Amino acid sequence: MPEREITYREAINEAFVQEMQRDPNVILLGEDIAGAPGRDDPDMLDAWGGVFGMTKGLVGKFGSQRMLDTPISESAFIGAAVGAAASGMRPVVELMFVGFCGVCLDQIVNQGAKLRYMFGGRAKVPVTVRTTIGAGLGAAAQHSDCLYSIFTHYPGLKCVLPATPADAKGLLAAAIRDDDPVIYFENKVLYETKGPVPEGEHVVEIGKANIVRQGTDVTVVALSRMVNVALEAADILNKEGISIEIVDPRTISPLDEQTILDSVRKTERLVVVDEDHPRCSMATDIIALVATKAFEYLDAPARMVTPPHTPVPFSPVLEKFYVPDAQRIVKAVMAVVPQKR
Amino acid sequence: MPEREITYREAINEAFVQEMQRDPNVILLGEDIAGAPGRDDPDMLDAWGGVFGMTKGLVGKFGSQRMLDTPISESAFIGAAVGAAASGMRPVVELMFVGFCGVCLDQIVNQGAKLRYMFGGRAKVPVTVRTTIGAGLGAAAQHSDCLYSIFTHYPGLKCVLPATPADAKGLLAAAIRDDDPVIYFENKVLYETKGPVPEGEHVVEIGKANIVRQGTDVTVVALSRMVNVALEAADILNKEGISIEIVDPRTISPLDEQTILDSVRKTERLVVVDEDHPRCSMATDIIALVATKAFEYLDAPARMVTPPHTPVPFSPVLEKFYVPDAQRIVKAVMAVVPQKR
Amino acid sequence: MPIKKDRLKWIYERMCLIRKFEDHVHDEFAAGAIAGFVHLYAGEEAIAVGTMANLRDDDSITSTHRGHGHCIAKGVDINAMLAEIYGKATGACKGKGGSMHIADMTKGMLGANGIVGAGPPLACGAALAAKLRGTDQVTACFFGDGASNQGTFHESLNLASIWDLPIVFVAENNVYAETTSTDYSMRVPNIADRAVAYGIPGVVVDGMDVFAVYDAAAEAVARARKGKGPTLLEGKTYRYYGHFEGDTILYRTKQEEQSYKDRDPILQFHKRVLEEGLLSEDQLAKIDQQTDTTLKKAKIFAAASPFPEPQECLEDVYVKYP
Amino acid sequence: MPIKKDRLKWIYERMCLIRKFEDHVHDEFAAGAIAGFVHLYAGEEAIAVGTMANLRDDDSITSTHRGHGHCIAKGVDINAMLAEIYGKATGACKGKGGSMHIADMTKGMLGANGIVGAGPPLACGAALAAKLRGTDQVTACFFGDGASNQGTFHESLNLASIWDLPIVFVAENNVYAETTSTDYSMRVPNIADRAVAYGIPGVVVDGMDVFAVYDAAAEAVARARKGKGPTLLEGKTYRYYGHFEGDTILYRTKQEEQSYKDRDPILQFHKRVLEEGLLSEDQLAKIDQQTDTTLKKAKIFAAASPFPEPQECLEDVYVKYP
Ligand SMILES: Cc1ncc(C[n+]2csc(CCOP(=O)(O)OP(=O)(O)O)c2C)c(N)n1
Ligand SMILES: Cc1ncc(C[n+]2csc(CCOP(=O)(O)OP(=O)(O)O)c2C)c(N)n1
Ligand SMILES: [Mg+2]
Ligand SMILES: [Mg+2]
Repeated sequence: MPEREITYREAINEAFVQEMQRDPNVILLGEDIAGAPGRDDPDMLDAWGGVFGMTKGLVGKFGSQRMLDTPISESAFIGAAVGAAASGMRPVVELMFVGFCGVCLDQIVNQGAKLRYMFGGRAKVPVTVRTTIGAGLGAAAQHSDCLYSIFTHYPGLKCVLPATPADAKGLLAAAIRDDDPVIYFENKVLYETKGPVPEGEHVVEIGKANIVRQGTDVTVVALSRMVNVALEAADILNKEGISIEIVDPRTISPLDEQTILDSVRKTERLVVVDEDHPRCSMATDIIALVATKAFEYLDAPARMVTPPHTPVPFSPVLEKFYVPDAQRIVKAVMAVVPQKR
Repeated sequence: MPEREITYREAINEAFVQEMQRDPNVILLGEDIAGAPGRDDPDMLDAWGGVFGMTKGLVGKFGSQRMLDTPISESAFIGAAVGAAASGMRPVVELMFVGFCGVCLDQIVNQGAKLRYMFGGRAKVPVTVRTTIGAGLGAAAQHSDCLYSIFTHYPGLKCVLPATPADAKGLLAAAIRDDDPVIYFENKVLYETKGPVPEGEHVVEIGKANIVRQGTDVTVVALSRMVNVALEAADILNKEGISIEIVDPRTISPLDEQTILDSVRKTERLVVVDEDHPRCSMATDIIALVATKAFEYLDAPARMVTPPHTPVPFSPVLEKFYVPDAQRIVKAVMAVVPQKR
Repeated sequence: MPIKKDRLKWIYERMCLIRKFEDHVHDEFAAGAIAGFVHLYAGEEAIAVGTMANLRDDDSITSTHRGHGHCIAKGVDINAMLAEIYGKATGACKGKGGSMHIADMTKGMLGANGIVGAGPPLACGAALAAKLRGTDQVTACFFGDGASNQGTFHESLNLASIWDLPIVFVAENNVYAETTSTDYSMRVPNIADRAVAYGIPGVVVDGMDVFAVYDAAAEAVARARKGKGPTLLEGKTYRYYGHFEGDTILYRTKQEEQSYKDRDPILQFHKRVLEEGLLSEDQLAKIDQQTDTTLKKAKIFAAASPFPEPQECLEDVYVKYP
Repeated sequence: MPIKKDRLKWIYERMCLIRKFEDHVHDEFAAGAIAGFVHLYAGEEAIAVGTMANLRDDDSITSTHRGHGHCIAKGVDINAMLAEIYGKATGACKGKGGSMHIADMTKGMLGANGIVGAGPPLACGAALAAKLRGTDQVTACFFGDGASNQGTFHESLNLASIWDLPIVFVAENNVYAETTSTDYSMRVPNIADRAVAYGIPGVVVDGMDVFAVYDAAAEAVARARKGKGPTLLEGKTYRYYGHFEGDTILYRTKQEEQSYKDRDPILQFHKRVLEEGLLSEDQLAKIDQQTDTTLKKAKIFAAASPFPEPQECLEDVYVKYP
């Protein structure tokens, strides 16, 4: 039986339904995650289901007690999620766009991430922070960041980046069940992409990379939406007789170092494709991993394919220039690929 | 005439005096940067001069109008500094400890750093944000971070990390005069260290690394206080006949890539010593720089000497384990140094 | 004090221009000609215009994601605004900012802003600069009902209060923050009731009545200009369109919408100036025509403008970077 | 309602214990035996103890950088507290937290906190958990006058208000935030005046009088327990030592200090219970002795405890990480 296909958005929604059914301690908090909070009219309640409709329908199934619309006060309600997690709940809180982290970072990184350590392991904080990332919608500099590198920088957090509908479902389930704080990064450009997703319980282990495509010539580590762009590039390169191995880490904290290192040991070449800002980023992190732990295998300079060191511009023309595309990956791969003849 | 020696703290204070005399638009804002604000009694005013006494005496010289003590509301007063900078002032605002960035990051990174770009270059934001970093004082997880890697990640900011009293003075002057937002990271363990500092105007160009010690066998890039630790290691290694070249980038955004690459081209070995958290950090950034741009010269795996991926622990015993020391640098260097015989 | 005739004309002109501009952008978005997140100001014109009618060119404002109205009222060139919204090189921000970030420092317009609640701290800074320099410039800080629950609101009002900063905090209470009504998000009837927490005046006005806004703003601006500190001024208003373009608006009723449209700020103004003989039909009709022309020119300008060169992406991050 | 005799004894015992603990830590810091940033609670005992006298063991609290008093009043083991402050392996946090992060989840003590204003959001979470589970647990959230200018104060009071969360927000107004007096940092005489902005009760009490605190807290806790929502309770108090250990305290006068010491909460209590015949000299003396003994034991425990193994640094970051 071929697996049914659903969208990334539907996969997220399905994970919520299943996890909320499974565990009454799972609650959701965020701005307009249901919509029209406090209204008696059932047609109005659930007016949005989140700004991109990811949580649509949940309030009808689980009620307003478990679908808590919040005022615009991210520090308070994300901090409340952390406090509730430390008090035995399993909250999933939405930060609408990752660029808004500047108004609430403290509650995530100084409270959520550090409580357990500061308390000598005598607390746990099973909170999931969902947020949206990525350029491509003309949303300009404050609504298009990725910034997962920053969260990865902080010890105490786990960071997951689903690139496919199946991983969107499986990693969300894993994040919710995890006893540590997990930041779950949804790429807003992926919401409408479709793919096969198991119907029943589906959990993707945190810390396990996925070899999206096997290959022999160059290891291409691609993150989030860049996995799809790398697949495009792979097809183009295939025609040139170049075979790339695409590794999707899926979780970046913890990082599945072994899978990346094994791949590089095989291909002896590394290109990292990352939509986040280039400095002190996952791109540099992965390259440093290889340069310190598999240096002897590396047979050409590593390459980063990232946006330039600029904020995200608005104009479609500029944004297109900004976001890495298949051509740039092709170029980077061609530059390091062993000459075949 | 031998240059007089003053402390890092005194050097900072001196830069303030000179820059405030030079330009009436320079104002300082922060919590208790004078102390006892609003008091008539002149003995009380200036009760602290900043939590570590860095700005002591300035209110007596320049008055309360230019030394603005603030309530505890970092978003408001750092945002006010950004707004004043965009309106023609040249504010220097203090974030008492970098770990507090979580309560005000938005005003720094989404406003300060991005205004110019979002406005198509039709604004400038000459604000300096001073903050303190580093472990070693038993200040535990929320008061001992470095986090400069996070600020480096954001396009639109410049980041400077003085390691010596002379650079403390010269980089502060440069930061204040710079037309872009600059984050100035003071290492609180360095305040009492002494060194020669020019008495008159002294400006250290932003974006220029310093070769602290010439060497031939291994390039050791060390940041902030780690420069001193690297010097200790250099002395130990010298006795073993190993010569390291210590490069202090001083400014990490922009990074003086040339100086680092030139050094590695010479030594063919790289160790980076960084007190910040290890993931997506300056350590990975510098290694990625070399692995992408001077790979052919690198003759051994690059090495990172950093704290472990944990928050900063309180207990002196644990904190000592946490912070990189000379022995760890020696070990890293020994592991990559070419066998001499 | 009665408003001078020229000011009245200006008020009508600006309100019409905002309305027409927003209606046009709405249509263009529906037609797929505009990308991104676009929040329209139609319905709220009286607040921006009534406030700005009391400001000078050298006064400053901070704005929100819903910033077109503030821009137009503060005198930002609408050609450059419209071009910006299309992402053209001739835009107010060379196409880099888009609808959510239109700014014009030369007009004291410190930018629309995509972060809810980000404006008040910046406004404190602009006001502080004026105060320290001893000018009598005033800053008006616009923000929504939703923003008044954000921490920056509290911090900034407190800072402005203790430093007697020359600011008018203008709360645009349009009943909703996205889908969330003020009934749910706060337990006090008025945002202005929060002024008590800072020991400053809090004033509520009908934000659909530009005369009421004008009068209250006049007092608040005068107070600020005299160095007597900030005021929190709340206008009760409504946005006619959805939260952003594309919003299905399932969270409010048609009756509620109509009840505000019945008190439309432009119609109200029109009616009153005629009734009181302040302006004539002819004068109003002429302004109507002029604003049509202005908008038409802006459309032509924006359409004819080129997109930026892709490499423009790399410019304007820093004043100087190696 | 008169306080039961056992409760009175407990109150006296806890206040004495806090005072003696803090005096001891002060001496130890001066002697160089303790590292880091240490903020002492001496002088403010009535607030922690008067509030906690109304809480149950399964109620929660959030605290501040000045947390020793809250810990002791909530029943955290003082052996583990003192060991923690020295960084010993037997500390409440195995030496990882130190003075600024002492916690004990089993006692509902959600941690001292190094970030000013970080407690209120966490308190909302603890209270939300109780509310959603339908228990009648209450959360007390302690914070200082300085913290009440932080954005999280505003956001959290608003959230607690609209959700009717079972919280008592306890403002410890000790006149100063570091060197900055409330005269400068706010334009309202009382923090409790800010309750108006959230439509919740605001109450001011003499924070040097444990009876006054007890009564006000009793009412606020009862209200919260009944599901009637939060209260903002402000106690006017004073810290006897500097902001942190090492502070030269140049920002206040000896007279001011003395004026508070004249109303010392422990002496006041002592005097009143004797005058009103609530407790006897003997009873008080016995408690005095007991607390001396308790502290002495803690000193011995802490001194005898080992430091953690250095590699302990690597543990307790995650529940599970590869
Ligand atoms: C910090 C932050 N949180 C959330 C958002 C998403 N958002 C954009 S506009 C908006 C509603 C704002 O409501 P209000 O302040 O009332 O302004 P209005 O849209 O009604 O003009 C929200 C939640 C944001 N942009 N920034
Ligand atoms: C966000 C943040 N800003 C600044 C500080 C530095 N700081 C520590 S305690 C303190 C004063 C706090 O004053 P208050 O809230 O009145 O508490 P008190 O010390 O008087 O008990 C400050 C400014 C901090 N720890 N966190
Ligand atoms: Mg609104
Ligand atoms: Mg205080």
